[in-house]
Amino acid sequence: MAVRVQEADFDIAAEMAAMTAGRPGIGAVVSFTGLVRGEAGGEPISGMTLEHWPGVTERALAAIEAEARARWPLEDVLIIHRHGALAPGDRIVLVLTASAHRQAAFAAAEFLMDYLKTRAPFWKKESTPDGGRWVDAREADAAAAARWQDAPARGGAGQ
Amino acid sequence: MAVRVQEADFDIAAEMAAMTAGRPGIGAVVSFTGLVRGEAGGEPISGMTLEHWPGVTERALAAIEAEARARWPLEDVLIIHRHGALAPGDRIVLVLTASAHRQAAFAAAEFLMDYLKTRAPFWKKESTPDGGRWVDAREADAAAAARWQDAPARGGAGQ
Amino acid sequence: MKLVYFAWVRERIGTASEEVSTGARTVAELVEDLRRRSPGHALAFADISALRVAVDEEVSDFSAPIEGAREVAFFPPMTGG
Amino acid sequence: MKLVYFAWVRERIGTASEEVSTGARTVAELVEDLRRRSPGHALAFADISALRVAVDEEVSDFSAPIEGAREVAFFPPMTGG
Repeated sequence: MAVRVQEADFDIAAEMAAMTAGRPGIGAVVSFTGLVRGEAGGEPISGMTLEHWPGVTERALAAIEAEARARWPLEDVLIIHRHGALAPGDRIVLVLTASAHRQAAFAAAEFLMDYLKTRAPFWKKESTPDGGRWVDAREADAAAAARWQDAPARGGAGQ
Repeated sequence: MAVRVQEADFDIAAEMAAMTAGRPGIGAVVSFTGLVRGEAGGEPISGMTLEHWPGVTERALAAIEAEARARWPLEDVLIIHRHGALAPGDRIVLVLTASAHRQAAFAAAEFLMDYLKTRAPFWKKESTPDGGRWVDAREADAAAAARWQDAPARGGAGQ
Repeated sequence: MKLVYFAWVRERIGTASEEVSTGARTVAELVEDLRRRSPGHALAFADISALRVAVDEEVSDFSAPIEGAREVAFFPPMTGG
Repeated sequence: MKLVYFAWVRERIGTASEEVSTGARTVAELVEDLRRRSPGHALAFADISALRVAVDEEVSDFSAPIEGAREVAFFPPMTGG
């Protein structure tokens, strides 16, 4: 179990090195990094504030990680999610999945992101020229999360 | 176009920082890192040698990258593939995909890996206690590559 | 009972948490009570289809019973990742 | 015509490339010629279903014509990534 909710930035290379060191069974590592974009809906964004629910957020991330581990043969998983004030280009979230083969690592990383979008208690407020604006949940994210509910786990063929 | 075939190792954090610097449209970066595993089929592996076809390999990777860019709205793509002698735990390949939203970045990274497995002129020889052994192409990899041939590109909803 | 608010619910009500005494038996009845507390509460709870609720830190729905609950949280749909 | 070999094809034949003169009109006819060149060649080309071929650096099949080709490459299926 590796789940961290923090204000600080993270170092993807250091996290990946720590995850894979001394683990000869790992043949594939997939990462997802989410960044604050500089615009949304055609409007410039000068920053973003991420609110979360301390304690409950960590438990939600741990539950999402446990579900990924139950679905795919993963050697390791890491979720780091930042909160607080962020600027365009800043990293928001890191998901790392390690497996013997690439399919499990890819599928689990996508699953984790889809569930993070809809099941982890974070709320985003963007700063725009017109003031602050809470980011609405997206129908597309709900649909992306829903597709896992009747999807069987994919296997571990390939690298 | 960013395709590199090299003996040297690579630094994923440096490559990702170079890719995303000054690109406010990037909201999602997916990486795939392939590592030399320490065992295969239950047997220990003491190393791997990657043979390639200089010149032709680079053109094959560039063609694979161009196909990914034609299929998905990507802000940037990087493929680094090593050749020569590698030890267990060493990095073999890096694929980075950057997009406004996560779906395109994930789909393109999976596509690139499936095509790299079957359409880039590399050949792997593993060192085992019984001597060297050329790695056979996998039926599962051919099937994974084939699934893209009639799959429509997925869109760019979500992060 | 402790009430906890996040994001624009917190902003509209003007506080991140408050203690209330209520005779409400369900979340929906609690919302009816809360709407009368202040104009900010009325605005926050104007459209409950835009809200989500958690009872004792478990996501629930508005018909859920709250008898014996220590804490009820209200917030917009989550937008992590 | 230049012939180029990779992986176990190269190892069985014992060289990474060689020049040959051939009257073969297709890859398949070239393979028939090559099988007679040495025991190593015979071993390398024993089962062409295990082999892939490229004519002038383009992946082709064994029925492809080779008239005018500068280079033919033989190798096992690729295993990149």
